[in-house]
Amino acid sequence: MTKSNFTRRGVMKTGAIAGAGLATPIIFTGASWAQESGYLNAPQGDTVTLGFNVPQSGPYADEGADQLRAYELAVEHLNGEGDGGMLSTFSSKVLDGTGILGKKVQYVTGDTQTKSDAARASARSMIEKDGAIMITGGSSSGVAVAVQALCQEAGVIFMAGLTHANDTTGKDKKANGFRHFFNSYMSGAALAPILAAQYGTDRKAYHLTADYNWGYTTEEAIRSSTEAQGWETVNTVLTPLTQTDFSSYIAPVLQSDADILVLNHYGGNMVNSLTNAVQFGLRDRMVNGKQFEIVVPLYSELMARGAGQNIAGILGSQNWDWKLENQLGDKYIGTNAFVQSFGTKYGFPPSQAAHTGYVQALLYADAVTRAGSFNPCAVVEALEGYEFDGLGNGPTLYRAEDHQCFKDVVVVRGKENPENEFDLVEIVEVTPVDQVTYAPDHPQFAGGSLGTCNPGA
Amino acid sequence: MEAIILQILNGLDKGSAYALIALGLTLIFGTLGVVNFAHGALFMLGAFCAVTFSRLIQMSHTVVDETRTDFLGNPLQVDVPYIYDFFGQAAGDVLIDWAVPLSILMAIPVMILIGVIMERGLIRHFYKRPHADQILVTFGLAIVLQEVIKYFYGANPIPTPAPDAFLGSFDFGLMLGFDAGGIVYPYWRLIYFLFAAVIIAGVFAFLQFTTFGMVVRAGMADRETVTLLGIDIDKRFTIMFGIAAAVAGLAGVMYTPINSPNYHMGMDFLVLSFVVVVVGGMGSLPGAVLAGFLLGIIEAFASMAEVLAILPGINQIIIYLVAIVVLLTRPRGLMGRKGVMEE
Amino acid sequence: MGILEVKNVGKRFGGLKALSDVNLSVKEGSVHAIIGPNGAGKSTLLNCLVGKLIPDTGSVSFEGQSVLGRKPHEINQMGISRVFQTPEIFGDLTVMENMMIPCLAKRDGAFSISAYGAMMDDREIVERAEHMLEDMRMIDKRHMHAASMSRGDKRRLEIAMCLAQEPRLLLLDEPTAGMARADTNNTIDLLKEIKSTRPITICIIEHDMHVVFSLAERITVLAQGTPLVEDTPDRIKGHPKVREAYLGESSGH
Amino acid sequence: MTDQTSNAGAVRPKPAAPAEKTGLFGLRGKDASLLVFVALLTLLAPFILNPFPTGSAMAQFNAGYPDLMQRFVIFGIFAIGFNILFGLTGYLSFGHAAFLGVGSYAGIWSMKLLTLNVIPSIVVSVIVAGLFSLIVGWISLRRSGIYFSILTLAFAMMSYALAYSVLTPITGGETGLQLQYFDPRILDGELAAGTTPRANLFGLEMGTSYELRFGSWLFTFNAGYYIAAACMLAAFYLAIRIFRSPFGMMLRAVKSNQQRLNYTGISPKPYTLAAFVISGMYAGLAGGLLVAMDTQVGAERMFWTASGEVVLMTILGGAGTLIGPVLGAGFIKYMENIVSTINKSTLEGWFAFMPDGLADFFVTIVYPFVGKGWHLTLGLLFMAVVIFLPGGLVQGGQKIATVLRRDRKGSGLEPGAAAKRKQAED
Repeated sequence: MTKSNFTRRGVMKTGAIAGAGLATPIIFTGASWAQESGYLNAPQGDTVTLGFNVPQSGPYADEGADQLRAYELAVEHLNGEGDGGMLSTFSSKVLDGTGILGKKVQYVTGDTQTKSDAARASARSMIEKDGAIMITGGSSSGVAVAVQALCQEAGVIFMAGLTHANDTTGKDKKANGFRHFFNSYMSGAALAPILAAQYGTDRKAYHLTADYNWGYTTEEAIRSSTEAQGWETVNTVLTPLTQTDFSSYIAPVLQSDADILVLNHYGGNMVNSLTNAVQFGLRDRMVNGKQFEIVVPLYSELMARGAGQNIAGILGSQNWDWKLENQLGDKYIGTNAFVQSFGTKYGFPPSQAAHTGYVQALLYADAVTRAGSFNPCAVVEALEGYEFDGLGNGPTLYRAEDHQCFKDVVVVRGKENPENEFDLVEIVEVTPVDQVTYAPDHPQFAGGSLGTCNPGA
Repeated sequence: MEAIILQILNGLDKGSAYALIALGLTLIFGTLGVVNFAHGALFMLGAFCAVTFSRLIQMSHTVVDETRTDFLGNPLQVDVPYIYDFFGQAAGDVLIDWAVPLSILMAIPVMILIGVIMERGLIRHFYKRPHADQILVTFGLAIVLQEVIKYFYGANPIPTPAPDAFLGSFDFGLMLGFDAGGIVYPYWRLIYFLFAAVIIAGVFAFLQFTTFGMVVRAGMADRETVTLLGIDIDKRFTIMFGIAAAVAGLAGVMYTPINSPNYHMGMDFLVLSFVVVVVGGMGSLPGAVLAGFLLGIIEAFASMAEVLAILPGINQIIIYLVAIVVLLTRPRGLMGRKGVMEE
Repeated sequence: MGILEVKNVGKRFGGLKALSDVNLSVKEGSVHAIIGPNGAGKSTLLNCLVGKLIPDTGSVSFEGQSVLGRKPHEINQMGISRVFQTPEIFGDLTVMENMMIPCLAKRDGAFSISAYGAMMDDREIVERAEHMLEDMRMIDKRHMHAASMSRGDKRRLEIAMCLAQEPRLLLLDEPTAGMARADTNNTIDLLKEIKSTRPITICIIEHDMHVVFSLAERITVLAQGTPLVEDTPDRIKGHPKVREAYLGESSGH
Repeated sequence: MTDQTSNAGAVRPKPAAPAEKTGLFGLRGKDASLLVFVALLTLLAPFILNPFPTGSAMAQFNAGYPDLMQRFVIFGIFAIGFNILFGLTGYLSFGHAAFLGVGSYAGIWSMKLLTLNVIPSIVVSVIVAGLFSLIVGWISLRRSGIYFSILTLAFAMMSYALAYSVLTPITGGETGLQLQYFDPRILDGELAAGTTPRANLFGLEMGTSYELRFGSWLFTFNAGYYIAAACMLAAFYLAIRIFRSPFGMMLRAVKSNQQRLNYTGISPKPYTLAAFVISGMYAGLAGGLLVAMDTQVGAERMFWTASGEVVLMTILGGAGTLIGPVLGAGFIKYMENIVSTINKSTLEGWFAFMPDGLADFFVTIVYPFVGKGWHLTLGLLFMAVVIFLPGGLVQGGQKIATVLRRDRKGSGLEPGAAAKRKQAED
């Protein structure tokens, strides 16, 4: 590849400042610039631009807003403003509050609209127009996979935001993409033993699954890990993404002999299906002499808020929770530091979407600093197989084979009597990392290949 | 058998929402000839009347509780609703608990007012404009209303529960000769169905038995003649728009305990309600109601696991499939009148 | 054998008998009027002739060929043109364009996709349309937006459009309904002129006796869905049955 | 300039004066100058869309980067095609995004199975979208008015729902389809493992760009954009020919009076079906170009909001005019891509010159309308355009042109009357 495939505005921006006043037109081909720096959008001058691509319209707009808050906080901390947040607890100490490699961090924002097309358009605008060297954010797997592929093609780093489907680091994994968030398999592996302990091993589960990729991988993960615990899956029904009233899917559950309902739903789907399930009195049912229970594999604070009191007593898994360090001690150091600086700035505790975004931004900055270069290939090398601690999840590994983070998974339950709208879940247990680790060639993740890192030149 | 009865109940319940929205949409189509893409937004505004009302009566002042701390370790600030101060905690709790039904009292005047303002301020200037312009302006309005709500209430769904008295389900099992627990159905959904039936009956009775209604019906059939008779049909149409807005708004208010309202719930319903109206037949009120219930019931049956096992994915497309079949076999929908919106 | 032969045509709408046992023969080259009181079935009969309605019984044939079961545009292509009660023209188009469409239909048939060449480069069609407009003394209005013309001009344009197709039978459905006396007379003159300059058969449905008696060579009187009598204008005037069924009733006009 | 804009949208029949010559590519004077005008606009777009120096506060409003320029012309094609159906025949399809989506899927499968060259992929897109629109059109055109709209909507929503769920093996479902180095691609050589497949035109990759720096201005010339722009010009040229052709006149006749058309011996159905298929093929072309420029397809591009978007583009620009749909498409895409990226720190940058309190005040006032509030601005502008410019943006341009001309000549038509006449002619 000798031709560049993206323009490098970052180069030009500073080039333009240097050449301001020059009236002679100079024609550059993309290739000549690429050879100079060796990679796309090399930051020139004293700033570096990051792209925060989050949903700002559509159903996940609030989650995106929370992510954006965390990114802004991360930029502050990287630039040495504010209280420094997790920089003080992070196991790597190379970040010193002087930006990244001495360059002040700037950022641009865009709206993914939770549509893969719009997300790619927004990411391309950041790369082509604003000269962003790294893209991060997002609140769904469809968007994450689409933007990750784009970043691979373009030659910048993608630090995924909230994406839970196996595919992101499974069949659609890419060398330039990294995911800190946990995934469907981990949810299943973390939940199954606790479900067995709480509800017994002799259970019959009925799955309602959102009819798209994330739903499929989550259903598969939960099924296989609960069946391994001795559960029986009596039925699985796919529900359309656009469904708002789930009554006609819930009612048949009453007719079956299932005593567990697993809702493989996220966002609005989950809020509505859970609300409907509780309306139909499923929580009060006794089946086969056992109390009927509902399980929501992937929890989020915002969804819990949307579902209100219906969430009480429902088990699910999370990537992180702001109460981790307070309740489970020093292993999860970093949590309080982050909550403290986020809470002070915004007045409420951060969500897990905010946390993963903040951590991803820090990890990227750290990798660049350790590598001593913004070159995506150097960053990839620095992140692959990197072990770190102090970012709120305990000791964590960025696995080289699939660019997935491995760390403890938090199992939570909706609080019976929440004190306020930010304190809706309680931590039940933390499943240790080795229980959720899987082989890189696990069948649920088969079919893809990282390829080679692309520096865009 | 129980499963089928349950799905019929579900269908009637879904159908109630469809029918109520479609009814309002048809009133506007029929009386004013306006394609109102903002009708979904009216439904959404109704739902947010309930949210606003419950927030209003929960308006509170903060009291610092030194004995407890918040998540950052500062003294906890506890919110105390004003309503406790006025009525005492017990009565206050009852009022808060009954916020959704009570908010109807607020929603009716508010929605009528919104409808009248919309008609007077905007829609009436578009009666003579092409349908394309009507679509553009009402769609723009829908976006604006939606974004205003998003600005104030956020994008996340807001839980708005029904009064505690209506939590839980009604057991039809014994009543219909099945086992106890065989057919249980949530109280609030039954109420929603009854409520929809009352509203629909009310609108029909109003059009059928009042002079006002008769004039409006005549106006729907032949606007020019009625105007020639010297009746100020415009004024009546304004009121009709207000009523249609109120119907949509009430459908929204009562829907909030079924699904937590969010700012784009109107758009979710918009396309579906257009399909319902057209399947029912343009300009036909009974058609809209019939189509609403019909599509609700068909949708409920299509989502049964037994059906999905034979036809995977049928639940994704059933409404549209039925719409196509109906429109191809009956050119003007189930009960459409000739010449309405056919050009 | 006439150019248009209607035999035993009957049509019901539900329980209502609109036409029964209608027999009619229009002689080639004649002006034939169909009159009758409101609800006599004149419009139904006309719609049966042009393919808008299909009669329940009987047959309709034009130049020996049956028109039954054919679509309106096919019947038109056989050589029957229709003028409507309210002028049906292309209101959004200019007069010239209105004129060009029947010229195209005449030359290219019911469907021909020529999406590339410019309309105005088609000399043949342009000339034919201009010629027709000159003939009808409308050439000065050719850039006018058709909808903005007067009622009389619209009627003239509609008739011109029908004639551009060189039909052998022209059906007119109350062509002067709602017109002022002057416009009515103009239309009568126009039709007389057409009759005298072209080999065409005209079949006219009319309410206005003045029009009928100025133009028609033969008159069929329709009452309650059946032809009462068919004869020359002079004899119709004095016919007792007609007076009873029609003229007596219409004396209030 | 004013002359060109004033004629921009008029579908004006010319007197058949023999003196008038046909000019450029067989177009008459005003159409030819319109084509030249549009060609210049697209050719010089990298300059026109980047009026602000990089690094300046106003650089936020620059739209001259490849992705957005490509989107302008691609959605321009989509809207031009939609306008052939809606603007000429008056049939309002609410499901046109389905053809764009189907075209995109066909295009990417061509790149997966045949070759990375964009030409076969675009051809396949157009053909497949054409066939699909033939089926949908043949069924939907049995009804007219809103019944037709709902039929097309139903087909599009079924396509979307199935593509997102049941058809995941073919469409990639939620995550969409992307190219892989291990795709078969029978016409191309095998790619090395791990490399990224890129769409190209006989070796020229779509992402290739050349940059021109002029002082502190920067202009980007992107190969993909110029290929898409060439397609748009061809599409636009063809649209002019169709508008002026006997076929185009028949389509306008369909809109005007189907009754009369029937009784003029012409059957409207084949004409509308032909228009439907042509506009479906335009949508397929747009879909094919979308994957050529950005090798990924997501099912959302078939959702009803995407169909609604092209309706809005056309009405916003001016339905039935030639240039209107292109303007509408540019307008909406600009809002979506530029206004949505203005965040609080950008705003603070703009108002930094003011005293603190005042700056905060302005940031607070403006903030709800930009960034995550871009939809609000869009909605308000929809309403403003339709209220104040009933014929869309084109009519707005014409009004301005009329006022200017009257000022210059001191005479001329009343703007209202001119507008009315224009509307009548459109």
